[in-house]
Amino acid sequence: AKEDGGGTGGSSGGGGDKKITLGFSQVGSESGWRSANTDSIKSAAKEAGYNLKFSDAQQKQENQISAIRSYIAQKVDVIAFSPVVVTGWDAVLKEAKAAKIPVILTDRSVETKDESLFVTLVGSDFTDEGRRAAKILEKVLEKAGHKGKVKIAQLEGTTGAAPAIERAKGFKEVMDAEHKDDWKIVVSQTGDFTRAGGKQVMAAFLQSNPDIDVLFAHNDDMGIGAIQAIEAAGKKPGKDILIVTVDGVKDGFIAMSEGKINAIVECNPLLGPQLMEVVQTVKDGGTVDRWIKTKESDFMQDQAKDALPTRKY
Amino acid sequence: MSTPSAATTSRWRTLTHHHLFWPVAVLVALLLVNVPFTPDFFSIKMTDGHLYGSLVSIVLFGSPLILVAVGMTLVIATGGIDLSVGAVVAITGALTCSYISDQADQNALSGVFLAMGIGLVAAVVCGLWNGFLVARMGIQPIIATLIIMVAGRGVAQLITDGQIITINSEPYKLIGGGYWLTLPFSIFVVAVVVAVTVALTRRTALGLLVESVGGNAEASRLVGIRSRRIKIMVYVFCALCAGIAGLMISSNTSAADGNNAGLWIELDAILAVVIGGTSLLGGRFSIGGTVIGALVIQTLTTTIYTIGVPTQTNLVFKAAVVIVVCLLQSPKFRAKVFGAKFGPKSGAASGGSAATEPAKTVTTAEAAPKMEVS
Amino acid sequence: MAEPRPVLEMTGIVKEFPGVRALSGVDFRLFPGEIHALMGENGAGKSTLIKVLTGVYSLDGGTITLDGKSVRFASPLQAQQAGINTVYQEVNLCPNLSVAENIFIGREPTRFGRIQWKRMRKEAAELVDRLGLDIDVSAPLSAYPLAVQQLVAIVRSVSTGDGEGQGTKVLVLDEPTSSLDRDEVLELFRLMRRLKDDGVAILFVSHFLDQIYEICDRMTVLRNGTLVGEHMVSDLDQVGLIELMIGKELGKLEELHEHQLRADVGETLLHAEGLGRTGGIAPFDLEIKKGEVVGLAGLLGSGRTELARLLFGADQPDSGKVTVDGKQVPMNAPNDAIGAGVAFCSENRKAEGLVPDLTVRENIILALQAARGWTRPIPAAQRDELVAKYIKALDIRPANPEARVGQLSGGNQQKVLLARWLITQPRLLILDEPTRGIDIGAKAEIQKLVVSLSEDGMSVLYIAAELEEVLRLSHTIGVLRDRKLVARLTNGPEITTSKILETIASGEHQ
Amino acid sequence: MSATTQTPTAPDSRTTPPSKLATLLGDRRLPVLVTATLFLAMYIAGLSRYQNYGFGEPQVFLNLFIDNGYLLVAAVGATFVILSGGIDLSVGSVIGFTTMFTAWLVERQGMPLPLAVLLALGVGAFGGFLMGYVIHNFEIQPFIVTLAGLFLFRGLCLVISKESISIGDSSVSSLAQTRVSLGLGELSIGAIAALVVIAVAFYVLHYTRFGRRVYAIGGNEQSAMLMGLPQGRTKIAVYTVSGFCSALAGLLFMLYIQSGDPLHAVGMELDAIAATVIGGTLLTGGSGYVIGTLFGVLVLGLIKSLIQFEGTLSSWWTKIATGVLLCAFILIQRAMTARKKT
Ligand SMILES: Nc1ncnc2c1ncn2[C@@H]1O[C@H](COP(=O)(O)OP(=O)(O)OP(=O)(O)O)[C@@H](O)[C@H]1O
Ligand SMILES: Nc1ncnc2c1ncn2[C@@H]1O[C@H](COP(=O)(O)OP(=O)(O)OP(=O)(O)O)[C@@H](O)[C@H]1O
Ligand SMILES: [Mg+2]
Ligand SMILES: [Mg+2]
Repeated sequence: AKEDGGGTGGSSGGGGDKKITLGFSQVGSESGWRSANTDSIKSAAKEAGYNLKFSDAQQKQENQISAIRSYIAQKVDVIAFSPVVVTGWDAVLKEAKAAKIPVILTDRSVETKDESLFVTLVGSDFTDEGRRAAKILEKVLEKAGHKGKVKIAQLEGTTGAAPAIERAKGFKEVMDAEHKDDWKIVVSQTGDFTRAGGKQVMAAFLQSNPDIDVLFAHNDDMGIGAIQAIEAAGKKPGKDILIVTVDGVKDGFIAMSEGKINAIVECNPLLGPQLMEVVQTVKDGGTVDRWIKTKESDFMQDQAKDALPTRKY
Repeated sequence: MSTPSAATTSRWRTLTHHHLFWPVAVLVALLLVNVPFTPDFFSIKMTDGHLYGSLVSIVLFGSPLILVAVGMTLVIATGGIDLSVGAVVAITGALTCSYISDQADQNALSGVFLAMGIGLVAAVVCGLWNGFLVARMGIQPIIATLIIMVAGRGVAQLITDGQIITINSEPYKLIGGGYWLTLPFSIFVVAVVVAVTVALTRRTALGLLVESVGGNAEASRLVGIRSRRIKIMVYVFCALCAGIAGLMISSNTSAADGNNAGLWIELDAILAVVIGGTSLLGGRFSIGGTVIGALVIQTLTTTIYTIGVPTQTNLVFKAAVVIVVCLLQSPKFRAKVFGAKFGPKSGAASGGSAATEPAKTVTTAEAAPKMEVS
Repeated sequence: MAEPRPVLEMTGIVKEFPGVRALSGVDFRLFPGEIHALMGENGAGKSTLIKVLTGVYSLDGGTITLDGKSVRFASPLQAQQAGINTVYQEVNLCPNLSVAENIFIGREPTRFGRIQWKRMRKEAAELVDRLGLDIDVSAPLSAYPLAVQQLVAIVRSVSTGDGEGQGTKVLVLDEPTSSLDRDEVLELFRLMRRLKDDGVAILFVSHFLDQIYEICDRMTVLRNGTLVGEHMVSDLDQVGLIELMIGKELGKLEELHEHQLRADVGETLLHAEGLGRTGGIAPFDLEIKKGEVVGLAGLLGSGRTELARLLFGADQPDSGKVTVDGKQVPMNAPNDAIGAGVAFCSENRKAEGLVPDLTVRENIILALQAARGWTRPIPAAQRDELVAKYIKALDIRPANPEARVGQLSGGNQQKVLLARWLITQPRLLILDEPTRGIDIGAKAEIQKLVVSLSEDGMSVLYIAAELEEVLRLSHTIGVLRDRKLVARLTNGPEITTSKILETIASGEHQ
Repeated sequence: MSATTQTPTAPDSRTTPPSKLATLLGDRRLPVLVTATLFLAMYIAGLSRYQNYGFGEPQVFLNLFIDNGYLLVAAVGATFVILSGGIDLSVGSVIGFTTMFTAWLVERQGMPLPLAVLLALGVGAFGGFLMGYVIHNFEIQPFIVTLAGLFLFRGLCLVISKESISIGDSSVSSLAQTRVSLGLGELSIGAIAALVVIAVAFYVLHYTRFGRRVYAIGGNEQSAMLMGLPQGRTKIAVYTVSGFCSALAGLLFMLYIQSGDPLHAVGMELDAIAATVIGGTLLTGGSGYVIGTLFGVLVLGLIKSLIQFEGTLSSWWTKIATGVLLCAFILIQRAMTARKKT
């Protein structure tokens, strides 16, 4: 069989050589963040000299399941995937286990009673990101010298998507525990993780609630869209309305360095190298932690200028 | 029967039977719903040298949808459908923005125009392809346009490399996000496109030929209408409209998002066309109705944001409004619920002719089934 | 004498459409075992009365009594279940289903709920056979010409089948003979008589007065949606009937009979050489001169329509060529023929003619507009004038150019179709059964029109089910048989209908 | 060429005499044959290309059924609707809703599984019934009514819960993991159920009065009404069938992923419609076979599977490749059916 490497996977010759074959099923390519994540994994696999079988599920769980089935049929050495949703993986993971192929999760975990179905999770924790956002908001408010009640507008991600649910949950957790009386989410609506959505929703928010103090956006893109809406309404983002976002893509950092975003909670997509390390360890029969957290940090406005050059995506 | 009250009722009846009455009524109702939640909903003030207010943003954000829906109207009038508009929006935006972002001076007018030209040419190519598949190859429109719907988004992402391309071009920003003469510039674009479309269809014979092809394809062939050419034309036109909408959407946020730009806009556009009173079976169409329909949908979206509908019930709310709009537009429904007054047009006719005994006409509860030719 | 009780009685029937009062207070009764003609001009309300009866339209006023019980049907299904079987004016069958299914659908022979296809086909073949039709019942209906479809619709309505139907009490036939040939009509009449003897009441609509006098016992005449009278057929002669229908004295029919065809015709306009299509019609030669009326005669399915469609490029010929004025015309699509000045008025106005959602005006100017291209709309003033002229000339009713064509009566739709092509002033006008469903007055009008057009130098290819009609109008008569042009007769005193029939039978020129 | 006219069945074929061959092959049976042939050709092409990766194993072929069983059932529902001349856009949403609803009933309300299953099927069928009722009684276009259905059911998913609910019920997991051996490979319960549905649908469409009525109103609704067919009842029934099939597909889907998620099966209606049309059914109604739909689904599944075996495509190339394969398939299919016709 002929195989053209396509510049990503490197050439391979079927099952004959000793190269590790990694089957990776990506969620999709719904955002810049996700594309950066894909790139990171592809280039890391190439660097490590693995034979990468990549497939894109177009945000559909059934596609991921059938992709994993096809990896099992292709007898890859290790399977890794970023689950679209947390539930419903038992059956196919059992098949993988029966075929003795180790499974590594990236990006987020799955719900299962049988812990042996996967080896480890490489990735972050969306709920924690929500908590971190709330924490950093405290600092932002303090720095801005804001006193008294805080009216918060929230731009949620796609309704029903795990990051949206969990970031909102984490944020609310901290808010309810520590700022029950002074913080209040006055409006919350989905902006579908997109700039256009963020802009449109924020424009409507500003009409119905002109006195918003803080905007918490579930990702940078919605935040950037919202900034444009705030400016169109004649207000100053970052001053009249304080903005906290999650992700830390390059454009977010640019906006922050311009003073339009007050803080960003990083959610690092570049977990390719970490993943490849784990793959090697697993293949060599070593043991790994159940959860390998990605290296992430939170950024305030004053760190933006320094951090900007390090942003690759 | 020339008493003043009779005269007003008959005028009222003529009004309620105008084909745009119900769409407009729904639009007004939706706008009014906002008032309790946003008391100054209708107020428009000057901010930064341009008008600012809810109505302005409805038009601003609704512009791309209006454009796509206007193009879709013609396609639907020929009995087709175009599912690829969302992908065309994405491709156009991606091409234009990626070209602009490669420029040394992103503000140079020539570069921006060239970029827009490239984007629109790509849109036209998509339209030609759709038209070719439908008219030349005789493939069913839903499937023919599904191809670009699936592949087009991939192409857009290929162009942007899966990233969101951000640009910083003031002239480009004007189209979808800027203001001119204190109004959003996009209003002018929409006005021009709508005017051109109306002129093209009603000042020339294009409208008649399109309606004929959609109304009876075989008969049209036998009177010598070059229906292939017409079909290709409407698909190209539709793609061009989608292309302009793509420019607007990307210009509005100064960014091209291959995956999300115009996602599911085809469904909203089709919905707008139908709310505007054009039948999906082809034949008669109404551009004015489509514009109203698109505004209804945009107002609905804005309303959801402003009245604080919880996110998880957004769709239920939308479904409810769509159902109500459609029911109101159905003559049969009106007849069943409100009685003959708002019912099918036969009521109006009997009211107008003095000779009829009113008692007998009240029984026209049911609309006569729409007969084909017989 | 004590009349028997009518099986069906309709009193004070009122039906309104927007702007039109189609029926105002019509009374109608139908007795068991009679054949009752419903007469009236185009748009008089005949079809509407039938549709109100069978529940297609809701009733705006009046009562219907069936077998002494007051009824009001909400749908044709209910009417059918009550024993009223109907053939509507246009063929209303499903073209995608087989002939057998079209006959039996809704009451297919089943066994434990499973359709017995074999039995169904066999029974269908028998039924079709009884009407003298020789067709493959398992082929889709759309494979057959309109006339055959019309016969199938009749077969469906007269076969009660088993299952739900409780046996026909009333049979309604709305212009069933409009595209049938003499033989088929005779076959149909035989059938109707048999049913009549079984006590079925038959409501029959036709614009052929001869047929009415041949088969009917009694008639009800409508004019403009009102009842003019009910008469025994034997009490009223043709002239009297026509006067009742149109409401004034009559003279124009005689006029036509006396009309003399112009003897001389011009030089050759169109010449078809070896034009043919496998499976359609065998290669034929045909020459049409300027100002000549060429009539086509043949039996049902003999290929007249097929020939016309080939000449027009509606179907692609696979052999032969067509020259107009000595120049060869490509025959890829109707456009080419239209460009050469050929116009084709299809017999199937529903599927191939009108665009029902468009207005009368739009339908009339469609062909002219198509020829001019979309960039050159006809100026509004000119357009309105043209349309008004033809509405008047053909007496299209209602005379409202804004009316939707789908809402016109069948005959008026036919006139719209005719107007569409007349307006383009073609050099060769192909008329495929142009008088289908047109009332007697208008028919004479149209025939006069054809004569005068030919006098003005327009060539006409004329197809009609009635041989007399062809004979009366044509300079030359082409005779078809088994989808082959077998003879070409020059009209003259020695040519009679029997002579043509003879030619058809023998298949050669004598 | 007559290809541009919408219903090749109606006007132009009047001129083709019903020759023996034509009736035997039947213009309308041809697309199914072509689809099946092309499917085989595609499979063989895949075989030669990915043989070394295990494509040749029978299980890979059977996986097509396992991985697309739910789609097959949904597409059967869509076939009924399309044959009747309508369209149903609510399929994906009803599937998503069914997974969510059942999971919620079983997990959150503690309802016994069989009861929840019955309830879910009932709700799906009732949803379809309601849509059919509105379409028929108020004469609103099916596209719009079912689009509202799409919004409504998706919205209801989210109202039940924004988060996915996994189903821990042991009978579900044992059912999901049951495999029926066929000698060469094995099939899941879902796949078998889908095949049964196809068989039943075929019987209903061709051997019952209801089925023939579906074809009749698809051929010409007005005529069907005048012929005295209960066209309203049939139409409502067709949407009910589609709702039921969607709900059943939802249950199979739930079995497949053992969870309910509010975003499951987004856009699956398009897959179902595409499969139906690829299988040779005309969107204008009245012409097509449910067997064609089976091949349509298999073709879509095979395209997916080929791309997975290719394994080097980036995300966007996946989309492009899907589009290109679909396009190539449609064009070849079109060319083959058109040549046979003239
Ligand atoms: N659906 C409709 N909507 C509006 N007007 C209609 C409709 N159907 C019929 N009419 C009008 O009702 C009148 C009677 O029509 P009808 O079809 O009953 O005539 P008819 O006697 O059958 O004529 P023909 O001999 O031409 O068939 C006509 O003026 C026609 O325009
Ligand atoms: N037994 C039959 N009786 C009638 N028509 C048949 C029969 N068998 C086949 N046909 C069809 O008749 C077609 C020729 O019909 P065409 O419409 O040209 O005839 P026509 O003379 O115009 O008849 P009509 O009276 O229907 O207008 C052939 O293509 C063939 O399909
Ligand atoms: Mg009539
Ligand atoms: Mg004929």
